[in-house]
Amino acid sequence: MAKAWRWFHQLGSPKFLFQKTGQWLPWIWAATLILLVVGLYYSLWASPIEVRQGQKHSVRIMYIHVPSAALSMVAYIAMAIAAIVGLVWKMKVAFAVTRSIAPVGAAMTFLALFTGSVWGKPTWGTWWEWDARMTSELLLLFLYLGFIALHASFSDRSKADKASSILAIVGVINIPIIYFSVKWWNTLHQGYSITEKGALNPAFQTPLFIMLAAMYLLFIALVLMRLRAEIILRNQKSRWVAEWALGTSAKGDKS
Amino acid sequence: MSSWHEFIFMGKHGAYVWSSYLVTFIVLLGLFIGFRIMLRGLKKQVIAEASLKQSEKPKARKLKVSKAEQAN
Amino acid sequence: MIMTLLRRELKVARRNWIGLAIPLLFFIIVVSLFPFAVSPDAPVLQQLAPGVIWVAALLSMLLSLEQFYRSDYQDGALEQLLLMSSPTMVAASKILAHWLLTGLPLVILSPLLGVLMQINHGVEHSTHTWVLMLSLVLGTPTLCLLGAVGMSLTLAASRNGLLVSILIIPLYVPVLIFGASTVTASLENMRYNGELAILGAFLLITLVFAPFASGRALKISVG
Amino acid sequence: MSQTSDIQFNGLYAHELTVSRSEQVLLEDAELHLAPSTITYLHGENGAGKTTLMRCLAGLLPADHGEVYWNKLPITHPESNYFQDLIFLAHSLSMKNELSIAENLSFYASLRTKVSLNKQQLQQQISSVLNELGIGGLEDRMFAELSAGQQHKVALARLMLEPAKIWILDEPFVNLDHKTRGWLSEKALAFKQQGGTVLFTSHHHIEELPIDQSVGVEHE
Repeated sequence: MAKAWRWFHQLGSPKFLFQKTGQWLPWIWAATLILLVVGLYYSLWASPIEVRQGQKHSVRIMYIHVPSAALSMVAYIAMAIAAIVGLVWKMKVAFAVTRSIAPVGAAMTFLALFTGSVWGKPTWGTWWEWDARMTSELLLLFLYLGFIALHASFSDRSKADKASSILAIVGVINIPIIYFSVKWWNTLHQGYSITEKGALNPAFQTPLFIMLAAMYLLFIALVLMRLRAEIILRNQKSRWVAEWALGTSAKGDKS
Repeated sequence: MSSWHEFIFMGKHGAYVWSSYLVTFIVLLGLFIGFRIMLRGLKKQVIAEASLKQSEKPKARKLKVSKAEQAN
Repeated sequence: MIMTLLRRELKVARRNWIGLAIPLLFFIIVVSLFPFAVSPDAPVLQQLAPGVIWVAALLSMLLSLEQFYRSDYQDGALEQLLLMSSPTMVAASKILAHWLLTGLPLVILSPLLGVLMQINHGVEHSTHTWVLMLSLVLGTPTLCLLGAVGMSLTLAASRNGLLVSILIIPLYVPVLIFGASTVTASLENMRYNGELAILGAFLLITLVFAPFASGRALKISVG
Repeated sequence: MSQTSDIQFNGLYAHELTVSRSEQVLLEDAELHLAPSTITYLHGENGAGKTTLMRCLAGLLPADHGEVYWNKLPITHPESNYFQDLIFLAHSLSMKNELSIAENLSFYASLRTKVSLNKQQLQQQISSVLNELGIGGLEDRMFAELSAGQQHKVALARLMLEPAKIWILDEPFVNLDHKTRGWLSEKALAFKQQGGTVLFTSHHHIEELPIDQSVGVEHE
């Protein structure tokens, strides 16, 4: 327990976090690439096609649609948790984390929408359907963009951090409400949902799980990259940053 | 999957499948490159500022308190 | 304490009555555009009415937010308030004043818009107007509460005019859905108690966290 | 964090205060003690962070590090009476254009829990303070209708209407006529006699007001 606390405190130190993430990143990237290669092999080549609903090969879009949709939600929750840590424990690094998750989360949300739309066209014959999940995803994208816009509108970074953290927390309280409302509204007006999935054929499960793992890792890797840049941005005047910059440029760029 | 032909055209759905994968790839690669450029740029900036003369760096200020009996 | 704050808000707002009248005028004018754009046919308008009236109400609430927060921030009164009373209180008094001076007038004006949008078309003794008012009574406070959070967050931001709308509109969607569908249900002679209950639940949930969050945000903006 | 019992000083005491504004550290590890019955003059070049320091001492701006104590208790402590004891006059006058002078002043007075005056007494006191300041009879004018000088005087009138133990005044003497400067100095001295603490900033040395302590915000 005491060890866990010390770990938590050390993570609060930008220098420690920067060094540690620098050590972790190559491993995370390696694991990501391996999983991606395997996952793509399965999802694009080795997995069967869905004949039942006339989807045929377009079912392969699922292997990126589902992970990005899952990540878009998880990322927002993670952002809100970091925001709470930042506001309650006054941990500045947590704000850097929220700011780092936002663009990657927004990208995932965009990808979920894009792939959902492209998947919808061959399967249901339309690019856009006001279906519950798609609509929630669209609103989630607005929440992300609002967060980024709010953060960018302050000249004082600490104000930007605190204000956008409050927004993230209010947003996360509202996400279930939004989802529930949209779903209710959807059943009222259309009564069907294009992304509602039944029991998943086991043949689809393996590639999906591998792609889920790969995308999670990819997400973490990207967030850590952004976080490292954010830490340097926020600590430009610290001596260790200057030492790092001069040190690594002397050794040749390996970071 | 039985043939390269099928792999590429995906039975008429090739455009949809491949565009999804391609856009995902481009977006994620864009983030990767963007973040990398950001870190590189910051590093350059830090190096440039580190080579500035020490005195030109903005310094924090101190409070100097003096009892003022001579006042007025 | 809250009465003192509220009395001051109301007094300031009363002397600024034109600023309050403009969002209301906007509310009426926007709604009256629809017959021109779509069709003056009563059945068509009747079908559109719940959505149009609710969207217009939502937009006019957004428009009126600015004047309840901006001037206090700019002339330094806000920081004096925050020094002497709790941030949650300050936020609560502003939210209450905002609702009394914008939400309540909207509710009172809504029957007029119901008439313009032919909400009672084809019914002799209709309760549609009452349902519309009831849905606005339960829904507009939630809009005020969420708007207060957004407005407090953007006070110190450099681009603020439209920023609030971007932050807040996604959060307004649930209220819009249930507000408009309450009226639609009534128009279709269906039960609308469930929708009203959910609007009430939204109000309670936001009532719990919005004044606190808005107070915190005000404090951050001033700091 | 530091225990409250560590602090032995009465009055306002800032301990290891680090304040920054927009990423720039303006003050580092500052120690400052404003004892009861003292007048302190805060000076420093433009942009040195005088206002920031004052806002931090007034509890509006959170410090990066360190703590501000009022009578041995941190100012944010639930039992601290700091915000009832403090009048902070900022650069902005904090008065509403839409309210009359009397309404503005009595609103702020009514936020003080310690005011024991009833409404009528308060109105009388407002009239007499405004008289002293040479703007008597304007009580019911809207604040917006006054000239800049008159508006400034209204803001200063708060000092006489709200019970306090510490005044933090940001540039109170700027744009004041000779007579009002004298009035303010006199009132500040009287406040000091009663055990009050005063902190003020000014561009120039104020001859009328003898100070006990001067604090400069300077480079190391």
